[in-house]
Amino acid sequence: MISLQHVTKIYKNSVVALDDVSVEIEKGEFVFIVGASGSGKSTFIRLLLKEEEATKGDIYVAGKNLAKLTPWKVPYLRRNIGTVFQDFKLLQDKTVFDNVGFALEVIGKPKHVIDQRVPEILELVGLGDKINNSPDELSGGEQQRVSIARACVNRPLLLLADEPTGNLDPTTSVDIMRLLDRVNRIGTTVVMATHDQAIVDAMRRRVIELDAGKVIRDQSRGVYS
Amino acid sequence: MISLQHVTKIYKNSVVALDDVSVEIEKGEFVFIVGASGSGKSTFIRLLLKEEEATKGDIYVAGKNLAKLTPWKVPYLRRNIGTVFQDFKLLQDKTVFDNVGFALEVIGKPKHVIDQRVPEILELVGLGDKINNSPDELSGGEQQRVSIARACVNRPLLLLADEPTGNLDPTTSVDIMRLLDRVNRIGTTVVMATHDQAIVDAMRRRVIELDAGKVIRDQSRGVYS
Amino acid sequence: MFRRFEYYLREVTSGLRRNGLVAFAAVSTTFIALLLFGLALLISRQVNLMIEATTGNVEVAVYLSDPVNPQTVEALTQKLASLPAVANVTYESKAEACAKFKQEFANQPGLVQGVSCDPKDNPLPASLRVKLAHPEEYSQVAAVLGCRSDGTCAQPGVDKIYDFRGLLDRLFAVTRVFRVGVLLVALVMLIAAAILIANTVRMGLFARRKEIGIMKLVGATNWRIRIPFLIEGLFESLIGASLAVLFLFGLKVAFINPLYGKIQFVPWVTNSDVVAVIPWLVVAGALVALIAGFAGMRRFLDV
Amino acid sequence: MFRRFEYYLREVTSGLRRNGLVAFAAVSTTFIALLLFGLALLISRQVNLMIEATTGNVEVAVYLSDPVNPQTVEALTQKLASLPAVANVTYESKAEACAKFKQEFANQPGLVQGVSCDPKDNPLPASLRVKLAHPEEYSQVAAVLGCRSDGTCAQPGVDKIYDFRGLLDRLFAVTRVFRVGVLLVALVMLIAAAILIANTVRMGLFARRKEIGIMKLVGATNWRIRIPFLIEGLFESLIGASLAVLFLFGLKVAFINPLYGKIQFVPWVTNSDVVAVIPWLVVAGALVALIAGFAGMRRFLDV
Ligand SMILES: Nc1ncnc2c1ncn2[C@@H]1O[C@H](COP(=O)(O)OP(=O)(O)OP(=O)(O)O)[C@@H](O)[C@H]1O
Ligand SMILES: Nc1ncnc2c1ncn2[C@@H]1O[C@H](COP(=O)(O)OP(=O)(O)OP(=O)(O)O)[C@@H](O)[C@H]1O
Ligand SMILES: [Mg+2]
Ligand SMILES: [Mg+2]
Repeated sequence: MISLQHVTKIYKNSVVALDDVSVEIEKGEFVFIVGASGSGKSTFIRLLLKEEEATKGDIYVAGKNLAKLTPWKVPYLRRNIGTVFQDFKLLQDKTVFDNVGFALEVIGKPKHVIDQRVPEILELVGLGDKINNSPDELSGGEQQRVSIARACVNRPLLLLADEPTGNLDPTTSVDIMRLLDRVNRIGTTVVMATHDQAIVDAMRRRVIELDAGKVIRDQSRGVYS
Repeated sequence: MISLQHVTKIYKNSVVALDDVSVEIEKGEFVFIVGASGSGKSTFIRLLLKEEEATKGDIYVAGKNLAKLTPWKVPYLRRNIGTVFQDFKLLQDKTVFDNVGFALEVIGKPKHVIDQRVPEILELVGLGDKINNSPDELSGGEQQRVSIARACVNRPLLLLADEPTGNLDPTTSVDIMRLLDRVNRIGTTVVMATHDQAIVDAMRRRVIELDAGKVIRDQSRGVYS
Repeated sequence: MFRRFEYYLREVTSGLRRNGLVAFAAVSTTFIALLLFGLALLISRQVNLMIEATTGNVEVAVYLSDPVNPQTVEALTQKLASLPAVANVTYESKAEACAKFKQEFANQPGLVQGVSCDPKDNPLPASLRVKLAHPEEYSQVAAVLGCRSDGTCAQPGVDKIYDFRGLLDRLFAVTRVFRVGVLLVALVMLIAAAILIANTVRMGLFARRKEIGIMKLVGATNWRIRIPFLIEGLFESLIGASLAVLFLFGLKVAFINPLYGKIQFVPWVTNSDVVAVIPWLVVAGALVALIAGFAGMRRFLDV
Repeated sequence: MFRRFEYYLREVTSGLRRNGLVAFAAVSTTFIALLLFGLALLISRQVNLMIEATTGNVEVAVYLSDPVNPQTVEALTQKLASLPAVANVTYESKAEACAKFKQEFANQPGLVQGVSCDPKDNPLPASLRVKLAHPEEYSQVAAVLGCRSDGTCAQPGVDKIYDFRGLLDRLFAVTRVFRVGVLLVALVMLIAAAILIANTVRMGLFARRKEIGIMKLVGATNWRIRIPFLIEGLFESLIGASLAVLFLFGLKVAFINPLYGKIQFVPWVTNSDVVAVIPWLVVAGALVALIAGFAGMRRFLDV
């Protein structure tokens, strides 16, 4: 599903965010990316989405070499990837419904499918009563859950989640993790960056630990540290 | 220092975010506000800053009735309050240095004080090497630490922190909590909204728990739940 | 297909509703820019009408030597009438010339009394009055008659032609400046309108660059993002153009219509002149909005 | 005080640098808006110059009855010269009138021969040529001489006055339309300029509303936030105004200067006319930017 081969990412200001990272992730896996703040977790996720380009090395996602992907094919790649962004990235002038529905509209789903699936998934993340609010009327955790709903709604092949529980209390976090687990069980590959020790330790899935851009641990059924 | 008397906050879309909340916080206290996502923690903090107005009830901060504070006096209130925002609220077109320095500039500190104190506090939050970056070149956790540095740099009377560790790994979180503890020990009142069970349990300070806008627990030396 | 259309329509209307300030700026800027351009076009038309009215009256007088021979008159008339620059030629007999003179100088009784219209000693010459179709080419007349710069002519039967060259040179020099001047102003207006509209479109995109970035990250193709923005821009520019047209009509009714009655000897722009300006405004507005939207978006689509 | 100034300066320059697109839009919009306004002012000036040149030559001829009495001439001259509308009065004797007539009709030999300049039977009347200081008030002359609409006058010694009323009425009707027209265009331009500049300032503020909100939350006073924005707007509008002035000079040099030599009989706008326009542009630009900035910010300062 995902293959990184000697990937290095150096930002314009010469910060080395990832340093010779090689990782293979199989279809259907559930992987935690852990590490200190600034260790390169978000960069790892951004590279898979081709939001940023690798400075060196090759990245394959769903069999495609991202460096060779022509710009107009990028949207089609992204439609197979659901992403929870660390800063949510919600459209401020659309309602919660439209934000989530947009991910379906973009892949050309008919209106009746949208009208059915969107309230369903919002109910699942506990936002059944905020469907018509705009994002700036939501609490931080609620915005995060909208982001999660948008990432899951089109049942993507790959789910990238950047600290999906950073703004959530432990109880809600557990609910979200259940949701991700369920998504994973129906075949979706999940890559999740997190600092939440409790969650990582409870799930006991594969853990990749980054430190200053280097993979310092890659352990199946691992714990936070 | 802070006194809320039967405070109710109803947002325009008739969401009741706080419901008849009465709380007294003494000068020098360290208070955790905990509760599920959407329970009203951020609203509580926004009210203290007069970012939002209470719908009912009286709020006193540093002896001033916020409802009666004339608009042009609000900035002077805010200068005594350092705030860590859940969404960081950094000025995108200023460097990290200028973002933190702005809080000092605003209260009229001379340039040499700014040039001395800003690098000091940035070093303290572990961003000594990112002084001249712009916020969009920082990781989520790094942005959060800039927000913390800005809140602490002018040694305010009151520090409001809305999930200051939401984007931080446990190790960095502990460092930040040490910083907040130190700030508290030199006399600053600290009010911190958080979901981080580990931190609350470790610190053993006063805990106010909200549920659907109501105070359901107010415990000195409490735990998360 | 229909769903897609519905989607775009929804995007556009909600975009207009939610970005009130940006939409207002775009519409009002387009309105003003196109109004100014239209105003310049109409002023240009008005100046041309006035120039045509002025120069349209230009008449060359070919004085015939006494005695006047009807065959010569006939031959000369045909010769002159065949010139491309000439519209028509009329003959003014000695008697007519005298009558005109008396009328013209009626307020100088001494002068009138001193001139007798008796065919025997009528001092005024007969002449051919040549109306020009293309007044700028008045020199054709002098050339075909072999006239020299002092007004005397080689053509037999012709005494003199009225030395109008200086006058016409001056007239046409001025009218040319006017024509070029108003066209120049119209051009400046068009460029100004283009820059202004492009600016607003780009600022509108700038204010929504985050939105565009997010759409891309969610997997929207460039066209899916672009089309609603382009339609929105087109829509705003059409509203602006319509307002400009309405306003131009208003200005015309308010300021030109009262002149129809008061100053009749000057031709004024008519409703059909205003109508003729409409396609220019609409096309200019739409083109600029589309091009600016397209070009401006390139920057923000590179996510 | 100095620190504060330094702070503002830094805010302004960094604001300009970082908001390239917004700054560019503001400067170019101000430039265009003020250029158009300045252009309208200059065209208005040019039209007025031309009107003055045309109407400045207006002369009223008062024909005197034969025989001419020098005392009457003296008395009439003084009477006319004392009128406020009159610039000066010159006497044209019968002999001068005849000479002028012969010169004027030199190309109509028959006519010239028919008129004799011999003092005994010179048919042309003597006249007083009245130059007007205020051509619009030409009727004063007719009134003081008791002239009727047919041109005959009650004043002894005066035969007739030339019946120029129809002509002048038409002339002034047209010039008035022109004057009002160009002033109207200038006014439309001023309003358009104001709206355009205000739009850009407001869009610029809109693009930075988040920034303003954050500054307020950190404890900045309204003035601390406002002043850099206002100075920035002022600065941009001054750059725009300067560019507009430069461009106006350029247009004048490119299009008017070549005409100085070619078309000398028309007065053209001079450099000092362009200079006279500068304060209008600067003041209009600065005022609009300040007012729009101030008004626009109210919305975004209510955090
Ligand atoms: N501007 C707003 N307009 C309308 N409703 C709002 C607004 N801000 C917050 N709310 C609602 O008020 C309730 C409390 O929000 P608040 O942000 O205080 O929650 P919170 O405790 O901070 O949650 P979280 O832990 O997720 O940040 C939520 O239901 C939210 O949807
Ligand atoms: N756009 C950028 N330009 C320059 N440097 C960047 C950029 N984005 C991130 N960096 C730097 O790259 C490093 C890795 O950032 P990244 O966002 O991947 O960290 P992270 O592991 O997600 O951290 P966090 O847990 O705090 O979110 C950091 O030092 C950061 O400052
Ligand atoms: Mg991150
Ligand atoms: Mg919150």
